[in-house]
Amino acid sequence: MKKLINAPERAVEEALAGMARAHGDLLRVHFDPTFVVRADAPQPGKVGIVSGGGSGHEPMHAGFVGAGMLDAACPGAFFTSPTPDQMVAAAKAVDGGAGVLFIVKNYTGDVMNFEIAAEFCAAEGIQVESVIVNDDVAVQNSLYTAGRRGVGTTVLAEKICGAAAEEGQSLAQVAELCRAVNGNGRSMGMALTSCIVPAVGRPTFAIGEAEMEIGVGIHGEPGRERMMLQSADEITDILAATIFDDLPFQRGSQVIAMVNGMGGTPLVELYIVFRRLAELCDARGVIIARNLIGNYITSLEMAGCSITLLDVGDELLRLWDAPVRTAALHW
Amino acid sequence: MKKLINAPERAVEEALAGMARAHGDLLRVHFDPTFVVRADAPQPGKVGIVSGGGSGHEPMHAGFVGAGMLDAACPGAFFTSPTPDQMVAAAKAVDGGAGVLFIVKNYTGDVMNFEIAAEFCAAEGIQVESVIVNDDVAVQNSLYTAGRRGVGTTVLAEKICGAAAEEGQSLAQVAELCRAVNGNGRSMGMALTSCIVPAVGRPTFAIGEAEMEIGVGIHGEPGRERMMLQSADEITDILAATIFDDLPFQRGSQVIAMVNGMGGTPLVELYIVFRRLAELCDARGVIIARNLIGNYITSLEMAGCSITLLDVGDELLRLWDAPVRTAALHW
Amino acid sequence: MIQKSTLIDWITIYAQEISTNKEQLTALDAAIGDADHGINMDRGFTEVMQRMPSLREQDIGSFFKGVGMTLLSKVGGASGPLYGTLFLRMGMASGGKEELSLTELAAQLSAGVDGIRQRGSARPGDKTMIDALAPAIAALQEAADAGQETCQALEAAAAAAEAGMKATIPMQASKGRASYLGPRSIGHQDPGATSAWLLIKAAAQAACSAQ
Amino acid sequence: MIQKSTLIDWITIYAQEISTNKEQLTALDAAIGDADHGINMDRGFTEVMQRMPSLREQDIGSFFKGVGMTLLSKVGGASGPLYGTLFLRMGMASGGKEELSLTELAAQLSAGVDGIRQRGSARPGDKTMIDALAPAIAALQEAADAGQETCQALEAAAAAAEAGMKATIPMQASKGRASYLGPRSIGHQDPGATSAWLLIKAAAQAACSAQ
Ligand SMILES: Nc1ncnc2c1ncn2[C@@H]1O[C@H](COP(=O)(O)OP(=O)(O)O)[C@@H](O)[C@H]1O
Ligand SMILES: Nc1ncnc2c1ncn2[C@@H]1O[C@H](COP(=O)(O)OP(=O)(O)O)[C@@H](O)[C@H]1O
Ligand SMILES: [Mg+2]
Ligand SMILES: [Mg+2]
Ligand SMILES: [Mg+2]
Ligand SMILES: [Mg+2]
Repeated sequence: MKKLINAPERAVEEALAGMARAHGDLLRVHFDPTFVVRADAPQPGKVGIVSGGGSGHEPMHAGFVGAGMLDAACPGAFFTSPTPDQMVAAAKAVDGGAGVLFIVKNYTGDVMNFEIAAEFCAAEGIQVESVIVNDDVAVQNSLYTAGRRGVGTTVLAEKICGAAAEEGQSLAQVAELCRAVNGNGRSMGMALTSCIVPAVGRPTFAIGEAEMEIGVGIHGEPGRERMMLQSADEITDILAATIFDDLPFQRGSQVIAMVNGMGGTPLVELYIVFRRLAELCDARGVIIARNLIGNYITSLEMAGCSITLLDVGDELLRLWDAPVRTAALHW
Repeated sequence: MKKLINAPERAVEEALAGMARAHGDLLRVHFDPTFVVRADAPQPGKVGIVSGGGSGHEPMHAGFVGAGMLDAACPGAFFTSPTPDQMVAAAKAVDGGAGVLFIVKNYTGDVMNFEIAAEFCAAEGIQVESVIVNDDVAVQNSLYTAGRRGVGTTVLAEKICGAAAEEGQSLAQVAELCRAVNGNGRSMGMALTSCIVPAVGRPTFAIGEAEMEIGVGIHGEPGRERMMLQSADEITDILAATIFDDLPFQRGSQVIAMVNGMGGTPLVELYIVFRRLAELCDARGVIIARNLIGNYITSLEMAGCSITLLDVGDELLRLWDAPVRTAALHW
Repeated sequence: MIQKSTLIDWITIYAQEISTNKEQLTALDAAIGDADHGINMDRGFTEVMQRMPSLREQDIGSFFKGVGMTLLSKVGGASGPLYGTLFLRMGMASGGKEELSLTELAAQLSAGVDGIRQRGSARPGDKTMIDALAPAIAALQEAADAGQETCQALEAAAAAAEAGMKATIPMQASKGRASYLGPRSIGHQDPGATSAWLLIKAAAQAACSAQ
Repeated sequence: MIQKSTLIDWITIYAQEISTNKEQLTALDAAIGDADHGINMDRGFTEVMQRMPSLREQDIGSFFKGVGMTLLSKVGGASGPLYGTLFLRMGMASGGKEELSLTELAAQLSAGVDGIRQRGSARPGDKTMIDALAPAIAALQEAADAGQETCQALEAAAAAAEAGMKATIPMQASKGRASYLGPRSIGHQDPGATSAWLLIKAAAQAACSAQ
């Protein structure tokens, strides 16, 4: 295992200390329980937006804390959901009297821990709404699974809901918006290599030099299919086709298109994928109104990418375009 | 070789096509000869800033094209200097009558190609100044080498000079500023793994599972020393000590500190390095006035990082803080 | 009667077992999950052991609650809320006590496992810790009803847990991370069922050496 | 006299040699540079061959200039401007001609190599293409002065280039990318010196088959 770390068990904490040092104008880091909070929290009268999940997906979520996006992020150990005490402390820190929205990715651990946190918050009189993001089309959504995983749409939901909260929308409105974003967003990822969880020290999965994993999860969970490596265009075709099959984006509909790197794939490759994705959208008459290309929801040093398409109307675009000031998204 | 590409020989072109598609509001891409130019070039009366170099270092340089930074970028083949015809065409496209600054990284190929381009430009009546960035302290600067390589300081110089040009400074002033930035910036990098040049298909260098290369170049050029892998703190200590030894940053001096990922190293590790770097600066009384943490000058999928420190006064900070609107830097 | 010290031994032995089997639990999770179950559990029980000096001074109810709250705040993932809930529920059912009858222990464990089922809504056959815990509780209650000794009763429960754990191998997961694999989850032993078997086994060990 | 067709053959053979040795040149560059020399040269000469139908119609001066401009605009890196300069300078010295004497060819190659030295300011011993080219030019001029046949003269030049190329192995580089290695550059053959040897060898081959 080759990593720029000091000790697996101190890595998350030390990275957060680095973030605190680098972005003191944007955020503060609280330890024990661990959460990252907007420097100017709480914002009186504003809905507080809290997200969180295992670490190893940076910049998500701590890189999205700041004006116009998240009020707080709760980072767990690598690939492990954070705990209710973190979420409760974060909720308290950001509650400006208008309530708190938990944006939760659909993993059993995340869901249960946020659920317990919401119960604790309710007991303490903090108004909380939870929205579960489950946009990963790689997973068959059925009675026989824990349901679709929350992946790329989370990033877009956090930006859009952050903008809505910033302009004073109510908790019910922001939660409804978050559900709408989730309903209109779909993602699919793939991996060329495995990641290595620091505390484990070995690759999460074995994969041959000529193989790829289609539909991989952001924790290196096996995907839909192990296939022989194909060209960037063929890979893009597979990912996009699965997304298009799932949500019938209409001819003339507008989308935000994200081509996301898994952590170990260089930017130049993501642009090659985006180029093909744009061709595919053109062919279907789907209009890419905005795009986001880079490492936003990663899986440690995994090589690979994911595609997210979010069907948006003008209102969502307006919220997308609203100012954001975080370590990872800034406009 | 596992990459999201279609064919090694088409990768640069396809990635640029993706950029053109993604960032039509910021830039245009011209092919044959290949260069990337600000969407609103030329800017009458403004010094045009042109940089370039081999591809494989994304987002540098094309990701820095836009208002407040580069007017044009000339991307070569992977790790291969672009050619004079690209630079001449770019210079013509951005010359708004105030002349053109070439920002050149100190590699024999880059220097000679830009030199020939400058000669061609002079012959065509375009006023050109060239500044060579050579900030890599890994290389002993002596009669017996091609001199220090240009690395991280290039990014900072492009941002700062872009701001100066934007506010109407003359070619002589902007060139002088660029030389000053180069004189006050120092960098040093390291690699955990090798990159693979697409057309080659094999790692550029072999490196053991417990080894690291200290002082590596951004093309995977071997560095100062092959060492056993150490902790993030120890690695940071080595890189920073070499930089501090080279340029005596005074107690109380302000710096812009960049912790740059080589392409395959996740952000979480860069923050761990930054945390240590901040401790080292604290110990010396060097003030980190601004920081930049992420993948800015990469080496394909190489894992590793580099540190750049640039000694800045208030004037340089003012220029650093000036608005920038490019694909990779935006504030 | 089961003394508080035996329950403390139980948790102490289990913490030791988790530490010993950390790698194996993680390896099981690597096959059908995200390679952290051993690490998660060990993080939690290391903290439990650190708090043990103060926890051991409490009554049984508060002791279990303390264990539960520690797991809840230190483990994370799916297993944190589930094992946390188990101990919290056991604690609620045994407030103020300094010793437990076997019937009481069985009832409390049963309440705890009900808590897990409510929280995670897994049913037997879903390839989760429930597949080890449910048969263990059934065996324990049966043994208690039959008037068996605590040691033998818990050994029967541990045997049932082991069988339940092994029975997860041919199952296709329909809860938790492993469910994403669909049929690819078949042929692997569930990590949570494995840590659950270790839990019951540790209880038997503590009870039998207290005899 | 050396006919234009022989010079066209030279470039054609060299383009073929570069294509054949692309991997080897790149491997040499991987050892002490950035693993692109073969790729760079091949990109340039592939383009030269593509333009050959129109280039071959020109006089020798324009032919060489065309080759030089093509290399300049297609190769990039260090070798692009250097080989580009070589051919541009050769072209300047042979404007309007349709055939060359051996003495003229030697003089033009010499002017071309001077151009490389000016552009790159490398001296013999710096472990660059100069270490193959300089002795080749010296041998060629000596053979021309001695009144040798073109074929034999170029074969002598190629032998000198080969010796010069091999002599780069023990050298420590002080120009180009390899210089960053300091003493670590010792023991490796310079890629540019290797492509330079192939260039002179191709000239000999073209001349000898034209006899
Ligand atoms: N809904 C559920 N109900 C009961 N147990 C579950 C459920 N989901 C997962 N588990 C158990 O949790 C174990 C995984 O725990 P762990 O690896 O620590 O958490 P995570 O899956 O979040 O990484 C599984 O092996 C399974 O036994
Ligand atoms: N200053 C110089 N003068 C002459 N030849 C040089 C000089 N610098 C480099 N070279 C030659 O160029 C070769 C490398 O070419 P190439 O790999 O194509 O370019 P780059 O080094 O830019 O990747 C070296 O092997 C060397 O022979
Ligand atoms: Mg987990
Ligand atoms: Mg090169
Ligand atoms: Mg797990
Ligand atoms: Mg080279």
